[in-house]
Amino acid sequence: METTMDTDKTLSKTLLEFQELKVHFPIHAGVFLRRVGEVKAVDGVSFALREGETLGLVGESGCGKTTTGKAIIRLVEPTGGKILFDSEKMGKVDLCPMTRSELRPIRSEIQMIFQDPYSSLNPRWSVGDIVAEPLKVHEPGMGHKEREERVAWLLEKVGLTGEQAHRYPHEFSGGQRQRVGIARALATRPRLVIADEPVSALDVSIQAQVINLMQDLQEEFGLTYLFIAHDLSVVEHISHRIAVMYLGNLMEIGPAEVLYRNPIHPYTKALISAVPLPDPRKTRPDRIQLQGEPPSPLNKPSGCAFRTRCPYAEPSCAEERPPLLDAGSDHQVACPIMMRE
Amino acid sequence: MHGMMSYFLRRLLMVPITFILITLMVYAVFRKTPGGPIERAEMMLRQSQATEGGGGAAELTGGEGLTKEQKEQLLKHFHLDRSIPVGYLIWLGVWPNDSGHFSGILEGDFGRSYRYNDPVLSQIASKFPVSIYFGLIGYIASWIVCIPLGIFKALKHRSLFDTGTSFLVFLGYSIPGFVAALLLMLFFATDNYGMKIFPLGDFRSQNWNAMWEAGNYWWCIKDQISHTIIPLIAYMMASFAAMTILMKNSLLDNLGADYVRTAFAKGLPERRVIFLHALRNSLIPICVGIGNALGLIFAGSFLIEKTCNIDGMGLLGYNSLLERDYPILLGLLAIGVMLRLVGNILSDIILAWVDPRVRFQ
Amino acid sequence: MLGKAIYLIIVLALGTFLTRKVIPGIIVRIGRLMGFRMRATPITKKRLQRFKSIKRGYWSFLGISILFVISLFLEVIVNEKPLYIRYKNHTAYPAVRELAAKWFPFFNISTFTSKKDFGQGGTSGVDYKLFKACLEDSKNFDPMIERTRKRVQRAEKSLKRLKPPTKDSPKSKREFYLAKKAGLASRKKQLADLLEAKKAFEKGDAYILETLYPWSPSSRRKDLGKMAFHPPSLAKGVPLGTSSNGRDILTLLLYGFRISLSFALIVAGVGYLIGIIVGGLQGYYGGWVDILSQRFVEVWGSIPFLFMIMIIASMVTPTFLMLAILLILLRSWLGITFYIRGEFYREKSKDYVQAAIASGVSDWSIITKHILPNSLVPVVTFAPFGIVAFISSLVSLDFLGFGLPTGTPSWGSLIREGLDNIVLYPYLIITPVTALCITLFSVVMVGEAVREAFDPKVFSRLR
Amino acid sequence: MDMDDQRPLLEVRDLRTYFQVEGQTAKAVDGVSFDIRENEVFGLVGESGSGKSVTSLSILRLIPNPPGEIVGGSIHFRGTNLLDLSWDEMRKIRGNRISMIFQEPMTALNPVFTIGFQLVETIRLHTGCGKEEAREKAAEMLSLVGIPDARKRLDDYPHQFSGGMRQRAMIAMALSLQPNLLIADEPTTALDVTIQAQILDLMVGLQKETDGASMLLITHDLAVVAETCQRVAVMYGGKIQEISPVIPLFEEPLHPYTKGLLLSLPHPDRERRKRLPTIPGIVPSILHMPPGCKFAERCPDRWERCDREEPELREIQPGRFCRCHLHDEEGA
Repeated sequence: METTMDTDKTLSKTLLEFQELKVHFPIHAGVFLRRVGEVKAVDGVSFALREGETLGLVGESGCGKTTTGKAIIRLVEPTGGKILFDSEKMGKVDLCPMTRSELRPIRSEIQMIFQDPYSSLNPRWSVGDIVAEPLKVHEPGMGHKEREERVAWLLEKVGLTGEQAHRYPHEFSGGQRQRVGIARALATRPRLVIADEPVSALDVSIQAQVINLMQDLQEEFGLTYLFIAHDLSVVEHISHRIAVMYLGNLMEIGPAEVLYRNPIHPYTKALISAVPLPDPRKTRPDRIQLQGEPPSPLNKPSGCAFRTRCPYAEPSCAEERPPLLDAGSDHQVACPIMMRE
Repeated sequence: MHGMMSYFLRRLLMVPITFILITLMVYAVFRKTPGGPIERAEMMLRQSQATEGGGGAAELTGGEGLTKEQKEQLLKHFHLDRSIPVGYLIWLGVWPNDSGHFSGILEGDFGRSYRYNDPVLSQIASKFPVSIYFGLIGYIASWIVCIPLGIFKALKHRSLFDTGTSFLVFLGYSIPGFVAALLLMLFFATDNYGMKIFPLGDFRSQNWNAMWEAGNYWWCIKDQISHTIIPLIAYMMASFAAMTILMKNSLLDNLGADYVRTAFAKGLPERRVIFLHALRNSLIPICVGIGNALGLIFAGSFLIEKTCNIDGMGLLGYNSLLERDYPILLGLLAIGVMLRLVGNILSDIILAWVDPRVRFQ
Repeated sequence: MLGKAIYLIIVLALGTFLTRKVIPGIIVRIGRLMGFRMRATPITKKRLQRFKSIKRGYWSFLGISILFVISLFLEVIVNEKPLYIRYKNHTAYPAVRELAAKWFPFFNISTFTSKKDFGQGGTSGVDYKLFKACLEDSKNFDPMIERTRKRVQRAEKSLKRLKPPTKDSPKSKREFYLAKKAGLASRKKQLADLLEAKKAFEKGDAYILETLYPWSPSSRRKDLGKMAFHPPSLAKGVPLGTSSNGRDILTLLLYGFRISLSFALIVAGVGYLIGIIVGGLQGYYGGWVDILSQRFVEVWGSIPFLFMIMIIASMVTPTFLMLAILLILLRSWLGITFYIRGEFYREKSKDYVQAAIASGVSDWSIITKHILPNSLVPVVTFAPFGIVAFISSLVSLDFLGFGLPTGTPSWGSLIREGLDNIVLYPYLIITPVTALCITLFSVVMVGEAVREAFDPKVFSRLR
Repeated sequence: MDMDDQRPLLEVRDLRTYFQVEGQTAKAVDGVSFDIRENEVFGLVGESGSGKSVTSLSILRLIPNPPGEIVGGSIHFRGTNLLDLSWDEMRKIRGNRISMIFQEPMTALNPVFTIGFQLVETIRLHTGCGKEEAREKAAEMLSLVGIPDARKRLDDYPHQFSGGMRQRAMIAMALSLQPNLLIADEPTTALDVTIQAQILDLMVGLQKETDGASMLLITHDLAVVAETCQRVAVMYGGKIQEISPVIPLFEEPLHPYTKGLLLSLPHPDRERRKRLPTIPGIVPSILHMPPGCKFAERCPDRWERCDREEPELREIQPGRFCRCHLHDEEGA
């Protein structure tokens, strides 16, 4: 078992790797607005994305999953750590210290799909212009006609028609808008796509269409997805591997099947058992009902961030942040106590 | 709470900085431009010479004017012999003046008027009550009119009453206060149209004080009221339209809010939902205006006091401008800026007080 | 009369055509040259449609804008100087030249026409009213001829009294005599010219084409007699009366309209431009730029601006441009910064901007092509109310005597005159105040319609 | 099963609520009929725009007018038609006999009054008890819904509560007078998964404890329905397409729409990363509903009759209703 997993690992190379990524937002207060502290939105997260896989990143609101995704393309400024990206154009580079102009050529390789299909498209631009914008930036040599053809081709790829390029966002439904957003993300032929809750704003019957589309495109173009979501059942369906975050820390990461069937971290267990099942006959016998609510990231607990709500917490949990421990079969858990058992 | 305290401390710190910046700027402008007290004194002297002597020669040639000593004396008197920064600091009261004392606005000494050689503060103090009288009554009156009107317009949104009064509101928006005063005076204070009901300007009748002393209180009150009405309407015009619309829109916004639906779902009577839940929220933006009105009471009066010939701070400022009476102008400016700054902070305090959600950072 | 009616119709038609077709076309061209798309998006189209459907606002807008565009050509519509004047082989276009001089102040365009070129004798400016009167009835030459003849006679008499100087006479005496003689000659020539002119006029060798309303705001109505105050009278040809110094109020109001509106437009336009730049920088970059500049805006906003302008105006007589700059600096850019800052903050956090940033689009493109077009609603909805405020500011300053220099046609100074004569001449208040209020009211109507069209509030409530 | 013989707590018949949008009529709720029995949790599921929320608001007559209006039908609550009641009579039912919880806990509470004030206000309004007594009761309710240190937190303003706690406070307010029917309109949509689980457990727990209370749960999440409800109505295009007890609905859905919805859900028991079966097309605009079956243009099983004629909602199996021509022959 372990050997096969290891060969799997070597087969696909690492595309992007976080090493102790930190994103802290300063808090200013006092008469002279001195910096008095910081919100540790992402507080030392390390994991890697392999080429061609879908990595699901889950957690509750405020856990830092979106911030992690946005840090890659510098929509938020990382405070520390490294983001190593295996760029086609520039080789292996650390994205963190790069300036915006240095980053620009790499942006074509990393694109993002956003959550809200309404605010993610400029209401004053036609759909064709929206999809063409990344092309204008990254392939400025492309002629007008060629660009139009490319846009039409992209729109058809995501299940719209080329004629719809002249329409405006408000003429489309939520699901169609999300398709436009996907077409925009694919315009520059990226290798990594960060999908930030791409289906959570969509209706149930539309969700499945978009999930299928994303999977088809992944196969066709060999995309790597960082799939950020709060909905575990969707993540479980689409991901090869799943990473669970809580209050800026990575709690557990492993293959979707393993993590879903045999979660080790108490938080993962609670999270999975909290998801209602669309099956009235099934009730979860082992439901772990979490008490209370997540503490504010402003005053994060010392040591393990989860210990204040953890049913298995021990005094030692308060001492230091538990490291990620290997649980076999490509599975890592940041909980020494559960690992002991 | 801690954040709030430091927010207000920060705002308070801004007050002296702003105050000094503005007054220093104006002080420097006054000092740098011709037409100061010396020139004025000379001009007055020449005029008196001209009228007394009857000869045009002195006027034409510039005459004797002031002697050198006289000039120096005057310069010293107004601290004009000092450099601009020092002169300013003396005015402020943090630099000793010629007699070695600190005597500036910080000590409550605003200097002396060029024109009357009176202390500035007593000049201003004598006009202050008049301006406050109109400012305050005008503001209260606009509350009394605008808030019920706004509420009623919101409740009868899109009705005939609403569109009808909207016309009034737009009219109020398009007629400046002093123009309204002028029109009202034209129609109701002159005999042109046979409707002379009110007196033509002035704060009170000439013989008011005498009548008061004679015990004619009823006459005095009637006289005061008849002198008040036209300027009062003019004062109200300034805020009538804006406040009515603000009240209406604010209430309409709140009537559509989710919590109003909750209140209805709880079974509360409509009156309670509207007049307690929605109104309490929609009065917030109106209350916040109180602080800013403090400055308005002062600044809005130039035009109306000039139009209605009311001897308040506005008219004092206007006349001082004509007379280049810089100490008075600086004094008025200092008080005006102070009121404005304090008003801004007051607005914030009121907001923090009426809206529990507000947390200033 | 028919001529005037046709003239009026042409003016109105041209004004409408300019306002509705030519000027929008020019704006679109300029926008395209500057690299903007200038194509109405469905959102804009919908807003424009909604605006047009609000009739009173739309008609007010059309009325005000057409009037304003027409008023830009007031010199050829309301002017004492004629459009065209001809006498024998002398022709001139005084009104057209005045308009050109106004529009191109850097070129030296003379508008002076000399009397002697147009058969009136003398070297001062042509008396166009007299020219017109003579054209209608050549008897009007007679007093002039009589006067000149008397002058000739007087000159002859005084010359006769003088003994012709001999060679021995002092130089000064000789020169004096020669000058007298030359004077007599020129008088005679003048007389001859006048007589000739009368004949020429009778023959129809002269022509004058007056403007629609041939009076100017800069000179008094001499035709009405010496008295200063003339109440409105259609029969006398002063529909709105004259001011205290005998000037025609209608012309004052019309020129005042142009000054007030262009003042407000400049103040609002430039001020909002500054406000957009400052607010945009604050909102887009945030951080310390934002905090510091906000404090500055706060300090700056605490200056009592009207008082400040009055102080400055009391020391130096301000010009139109100076007043505009003062009002821009002290006031008009402030209010809008706050709103633009908020809009920029909001739009910047929206995903479409984040997507553009993630694609590596430059800051300039993001600001001008993404954020700015989506954050102009407050500018558009505030502009009409800003214009109302700035017109009022100018009127107030003029009213207090700290505005435009005396002699400039301005509503404020007219209203001030009204206040000074409130008891005796009520028309002096009523006409300018009516003009002011109608203008402001129309702009308010436009503003209300724009607000309704751009920011429609759907109020629903439970009942 | 003697429950079925009793008269249901709430009978909605042919309810129609229309909205005027830009001169057009949007039939948000168009002939909806269902019953809610005593002591049951009834689920109303549908996608956005299906009319489920408007249905729930219509029951309490909380439709903003304009633009909305209840144009027809009847809502019998314990025998009285709520639509016939005067405003004042209706008021006595609201919050007292029927109470409601809304989706957005952030905006549903008045921001300028304390939680305690808003709770006490409700209690005193319907019971007429004293201030102290009402406060006592309010504190009791708050601790019942799991807010620690309840007495102290009565003096907090809504913004001092977290989203989950606000929703708890809303529940406390709704249950404080032991209503016969609790309407919960997407009560957990705005909340995180673990908080959602807490709130659902709390609601179901309280519903079981309080005798005779029924609950109408409006949601778009079929999984939530599966966990909490006894019977379900599925809405689409302003109409109810299927009503069924929960277990047969999930095991053998009758309507093609329900079938499609269930199949398109990602499910842990299903093979991972395989294409999900989907419902093609998009939800039709509420302003341009097709004349026949509302679902026809997305239906895999449609035939020409579906476009032409709207099927009736009829009982296919005992207790199971469906609006589909496929079942016509079976029914006939």
